[in-house]
Amino acid sequence: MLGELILKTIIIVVVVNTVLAFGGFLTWVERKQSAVMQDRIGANRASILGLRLWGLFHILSDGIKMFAKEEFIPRTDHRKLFLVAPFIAWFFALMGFAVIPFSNTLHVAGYELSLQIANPQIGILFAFAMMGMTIYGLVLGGWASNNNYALLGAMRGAAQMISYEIALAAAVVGPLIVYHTLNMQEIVLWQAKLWGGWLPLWGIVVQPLAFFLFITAGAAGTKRVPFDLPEGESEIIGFNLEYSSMRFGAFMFTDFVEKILVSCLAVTVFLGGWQVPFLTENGFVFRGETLLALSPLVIWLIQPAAFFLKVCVVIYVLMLVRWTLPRFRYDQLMHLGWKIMLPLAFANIVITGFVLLVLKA
Amino acid sequence: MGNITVKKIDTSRPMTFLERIYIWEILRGLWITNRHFVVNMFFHILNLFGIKTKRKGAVTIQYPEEHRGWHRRLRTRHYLARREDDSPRCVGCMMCETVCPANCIYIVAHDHPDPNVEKQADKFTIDMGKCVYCGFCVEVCPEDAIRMDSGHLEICSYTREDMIYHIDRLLEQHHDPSDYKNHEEWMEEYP
Amino acid sequence: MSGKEKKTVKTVIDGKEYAFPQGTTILEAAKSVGIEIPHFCYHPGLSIAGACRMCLVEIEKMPKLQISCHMTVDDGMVIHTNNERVKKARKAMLEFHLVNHPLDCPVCDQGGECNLQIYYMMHGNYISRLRENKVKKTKKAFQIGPHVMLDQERCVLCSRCVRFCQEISKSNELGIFQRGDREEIDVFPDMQLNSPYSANVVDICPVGALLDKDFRFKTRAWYLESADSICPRCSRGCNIEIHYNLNRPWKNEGRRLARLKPRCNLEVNDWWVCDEGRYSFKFIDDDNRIEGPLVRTDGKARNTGFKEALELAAESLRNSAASTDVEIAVLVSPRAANEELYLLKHVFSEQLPGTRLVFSSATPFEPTEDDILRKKDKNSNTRGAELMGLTPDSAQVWSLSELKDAVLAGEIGALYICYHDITGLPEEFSAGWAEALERIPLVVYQGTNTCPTSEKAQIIFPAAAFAEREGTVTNFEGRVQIQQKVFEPLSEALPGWQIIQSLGVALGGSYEYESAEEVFADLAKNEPAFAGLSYEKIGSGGFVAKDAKA
Amino acid sequence: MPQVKLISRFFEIENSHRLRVYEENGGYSAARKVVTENWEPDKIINTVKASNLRGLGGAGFPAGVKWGFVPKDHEGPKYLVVNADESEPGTFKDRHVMINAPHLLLEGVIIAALSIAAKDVYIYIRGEYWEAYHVLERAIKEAEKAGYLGKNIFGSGHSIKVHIHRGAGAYICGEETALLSSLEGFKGWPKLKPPFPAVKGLFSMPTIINNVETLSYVPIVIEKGPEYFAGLGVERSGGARLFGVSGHVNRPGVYELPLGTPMRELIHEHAGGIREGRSLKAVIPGGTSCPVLTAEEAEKVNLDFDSLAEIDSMLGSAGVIVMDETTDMVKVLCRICKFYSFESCGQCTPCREGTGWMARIMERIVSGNGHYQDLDDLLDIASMIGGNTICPLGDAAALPVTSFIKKFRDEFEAKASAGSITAASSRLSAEEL
Repeated sequence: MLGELILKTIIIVVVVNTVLAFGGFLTWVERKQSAVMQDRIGANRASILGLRLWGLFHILSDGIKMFAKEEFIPRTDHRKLFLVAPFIAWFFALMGFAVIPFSNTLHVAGYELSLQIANPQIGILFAFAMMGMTIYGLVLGGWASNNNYALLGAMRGAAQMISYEIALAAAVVGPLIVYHTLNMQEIVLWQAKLWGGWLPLWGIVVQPLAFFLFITAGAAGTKRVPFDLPEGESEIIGFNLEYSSMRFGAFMFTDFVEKILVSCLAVTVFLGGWQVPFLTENGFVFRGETLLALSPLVIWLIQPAAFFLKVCVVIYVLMLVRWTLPRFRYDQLMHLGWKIMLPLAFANIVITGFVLLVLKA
Repeated sequence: MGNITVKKIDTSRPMTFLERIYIWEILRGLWITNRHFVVNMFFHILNLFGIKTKRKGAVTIQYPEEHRGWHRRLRTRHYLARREDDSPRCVGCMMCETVCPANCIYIVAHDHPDPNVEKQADKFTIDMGKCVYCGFCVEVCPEDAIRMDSGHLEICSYTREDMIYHIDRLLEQHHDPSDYKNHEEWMEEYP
Repeated sequence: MSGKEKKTVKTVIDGKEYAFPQGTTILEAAKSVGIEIPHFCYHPGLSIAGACRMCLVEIEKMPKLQISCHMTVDDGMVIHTNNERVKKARKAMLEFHLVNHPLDCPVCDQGGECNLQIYYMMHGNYISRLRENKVKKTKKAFQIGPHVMLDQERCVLCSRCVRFCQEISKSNELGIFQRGDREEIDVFPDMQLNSPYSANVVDICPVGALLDKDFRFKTRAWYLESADSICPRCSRGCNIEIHYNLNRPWKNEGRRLARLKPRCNLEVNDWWVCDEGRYSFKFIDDDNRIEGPLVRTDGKARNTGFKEALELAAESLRNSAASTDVEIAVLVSPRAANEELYLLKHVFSEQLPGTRLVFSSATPFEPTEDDILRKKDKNSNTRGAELMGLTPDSAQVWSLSELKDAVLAGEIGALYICYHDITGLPEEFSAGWAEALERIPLVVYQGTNTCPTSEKAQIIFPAAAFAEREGTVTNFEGRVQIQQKVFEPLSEALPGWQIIQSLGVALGGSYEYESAEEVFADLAKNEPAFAGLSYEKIGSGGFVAKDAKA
Repeated sequence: MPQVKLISRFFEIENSHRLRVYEENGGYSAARKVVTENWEPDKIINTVKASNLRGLGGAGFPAGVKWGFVPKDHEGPKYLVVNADESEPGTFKDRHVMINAPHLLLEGVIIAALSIAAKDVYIYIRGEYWEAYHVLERAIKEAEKAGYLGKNIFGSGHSIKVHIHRGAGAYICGEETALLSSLEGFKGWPKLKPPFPAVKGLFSMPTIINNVETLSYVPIVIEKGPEYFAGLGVERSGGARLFGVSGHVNRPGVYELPLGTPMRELIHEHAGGIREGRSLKAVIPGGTSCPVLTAEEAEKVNLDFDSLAEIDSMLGSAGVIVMDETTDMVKVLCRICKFYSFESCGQCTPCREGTGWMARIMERIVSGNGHYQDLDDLLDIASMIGGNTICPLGDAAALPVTSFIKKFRDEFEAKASAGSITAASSRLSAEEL
């Protein structure tokens, strides 16, 4: 029991720190990727002892800057809410990672060793629930700012996130019908199947429309361009208007954490999670022939790496979208959410159910 | 007024089906940005290893270390020109002060000691913190006294008072052609 | 213009028929119907020279173009002021005017209000085809009198200034020398343009040849704004324009008022103003202006704010009034506006009955007089005071010497001085006053600038200068004219009528005038001499008070 | 037509300037006739009108008509002014009259003064005419002594006082109103007309101003009768006048000819033909302010007011300047322009600035730096001056420029094109902008 507690604690610490580090890293990635896309160089000036490392120290300098800046707190009746709001968002975004399976389960010395903090049967619902809770941080922040523009931004944000949360959930229903489970680990395991002996039956293969809807709604849920109406920092301004210093940083960081969470969910549900095609517990196997035999420990290490790689690809795509498309107008946003995505998601559910019924018959 | 030609875009054309479903256009856009990323990244990496350094991965110029050079038409910080006999050209006519849209020029004129020259600027002050670099003052100057080809563009200071240039400062810094390029050179270097 | 009825003639100008009195010049006739004919040498106040040839017009049935400043309208005349032939001639004349003009508009103070510039923009606008050297005159700009600078090269030889000196000031300092394009305006040898009206040549000079030394290089004409006013320097009450600049405080050494220009009023000053009046505005932006209400205790003056100073003054005055041994005296100034005089008269007689009014029209200025404009009485409003019965002719009002006797006899407990600098007056008036003032327990001074008299006062109220307040003044012939408020009073200063009203309120009265105009309305109601007058009726030309002739 | 000897007969009589000699030759008979017969002013005026005697100073206004303008009922003095300020270049006839026949002039003065009831007569004589001045002065003294001038002339009760005023050398003072200004003691500036001097002239009084030659013909008209005089010339241009021929002729001098004499006759017969047998190039018919005539025109034209007006020239002061083929017309015009620029009074703008401008352009052309464009500019400037000035000096300066350039354009272009054209071409491009 104690061993399990220690183990879980270690896993929690590892996961949380990895996510946070990766989130910090993404701030640099975002700048660099956009720069390269736009024929620029991007942040590269921060240096330690003349060492620049392509601007990697900007993560550090940004952090220091965030902490060092003067914190401005508006005159408000909800000072406590104001202070705590960014961390509510942050906290719930991090909570979502609890159910993400980063690797397969390894049975060692009677322990089930898995890079997954918890594996409840309703894992995916937990993740969605946590994602949905981040809205509170946003709304509370906007409300407590005692600023009309912040409040309006928060209202826009809440409306937008609720709209897309539904599409997001509805999009996942299709795959869940196929997988027949809500357990995250089982979802991943289901995707180990090969269709025709060579095509991995990942969620993206069986549910391409759902994947597309999920990515779109996910981008909207993380308030990224082209769905950044809650913030709209350049002109319409948003819920974080009155925030400065590290509290602003927390809001900004929540964005990145959410982005990782959405990517993780997308990878888990649609891209086979930690699965590597043709990698079985004995090594790489293709049509019954063992191509490369590997020890279980190596396999167990390859799988999180694969997961990480897939997450990186999804994040790359999300960032690509963010630096390519201009922002929606609010009515277009609502039109897309309610009149296109949601019907499409429902249609997907119906068709999936119908197809499954036909296949069973 | 020169002629301003406005390019008209024909919006009466009905959008094609692919354009209307939007997805295809989005993908096309993503493809373009993605291509830029990949190509640029490729050259960045090559440059990192010292290969193909002529083709840069980015058009960025690393400004303080690397100067782009200025087109001869660029308006840089003002200076007051002198005549051949080293006297200031400015006659204190206040045309620039009048035309200035930012109201950043302050002139006080007085009699010139030489009776054959009538007027002279006693105080000539430009508040660079207010200046919008429109160049009207240069355009309007009947004596070609105020010019904006000093070649100084890095005007920064820690106080507002430092941004206020008085006549002595405006007179002492002259045209510095080192960073200027004429049009042909410019076009060659930055096509 | 004799009063004899003139025959009217019907004349067609630019296709429309008008009726004009016979003898009207075409230029004046056209002007009266809104057609501006360009001209340099013509000035309504001077004789006709016909030299500039700018005002050429075409008259049908006359082979040559005629100068409209000299030609008079006649029955059946058909005049074209703007057809191609006239335009071409105008352009040609402008080209000639500019052949030897130095074109140094940027440094020329006339720039912006120069007829040559204006006409070039309106009628010329050609590209110069002059490839010859311009004729240089011997000297560039030089001073020809105490107020006037001459630049011969800019001169278009319209001879207005020469005619002014011959016909108006009759001082004949200026002449035209040489001939042909070497011709130049200059003062006659060993002479200076120093007549008392010399600076008028600056106003009438259509170009920048004659310039005001005082105004030179201080600012540019287009920065100035203009407001109508009345010259405060003598009892003529010349109509003036005040040119001021508030937006560019670094100009004109920080002074707001840049210059005074005469304003045409044929009933008062024609087109002219004397140099004394023209340069009388310096005190307005002087360093010695009183900027706030001061109370002097133990020889030290401190700014207490109006409330405290007024209360102190009221209390002290009441104390004096309560004493049976001494009297309160008010030294009324004929330089104050009608409104101030009226309020002084009423406030003191109502709140402190028995107050002794004292009147003196003495000024520190030299009593110059001539038959052109200047009057011996250097106060702007002596006649107004007379019409209100404030002069020593009436038994209740003392003269300055009577006051001095009373002071020396110790009968005066408090003296309220308006604007007068008693100690600065000529010897015959000021003698003994420096000591006499010391003997008065309370001296209250209301004025614009610090002066020896104000130094002796215990309470000092800062009054607005004539350009800083609205008010009316009455000139020597009883013409009531308005001095507009041009800009805000300097720092804490208040218009004189407001100070007196506030003092009246502090003394326990209720005076609720909102503006000088309201005071004047009351004045017109209560003073028979001003009956029926109002600001509207006075207008820009002034109005002669009803009883003034009596 | 042969010469007539009306005035010019005195040129040949020795000591004709003396009263005795003059009287021996029939002098003062006309004046005496007018005075003793007690002619009404109207009769004198009508006689002169009938003689078709025109003002011979240059403008050619009928003298009798002018005299008739003087208001009859005017109270106060009236003046007769004799314009002896003969300063038009090429004109020298008045000097001959004054030196050789001063009494003829004085006789004319007496008759004219009587016709307008003037008691004071001013002779405004050109300052440089030193000899003429002294001759006139002596003649006046003689006449006064004889009782022809001064108080109670010819015992008739009329009195006429003649004053001589010497000019200070300004060309403009030959213009009648400028002459009056000068006489009044002011700068010699022309005055605006109207009012005309006949109504408001010297010292604001009615004044008649006549040329020396005009007045000198008056006694002749009175004596020989207006019909005789009018019949001398051709129709509409009656009478005779003195032609002063100068320039490249063999016998320059003053010739008295009836109007209408062909110019060819004047040059080739009376003046002895062109110097050294060269051919004629141009003729200025009446002082430099008249438009020039080419040789062909000069050969054809008759010397009377109308014939010259037909070819857009004037008889002017009848100072005929003859130029032969060697003459450089550009230099001639440059000289003329410089003269007018120097003599412009400077009162009104077009003349003041325009003459100087033209002179400077001409100097540049002569110096070899001209351009074709300059010629057009000159024509334009001249047209801008002409007709827009107070007095005729502007026209006088403009007319020669116009006529010289129009009639001898080849010569001007040859000279002008030799110069640099850079300045001109740069200006042209500016115009195109």
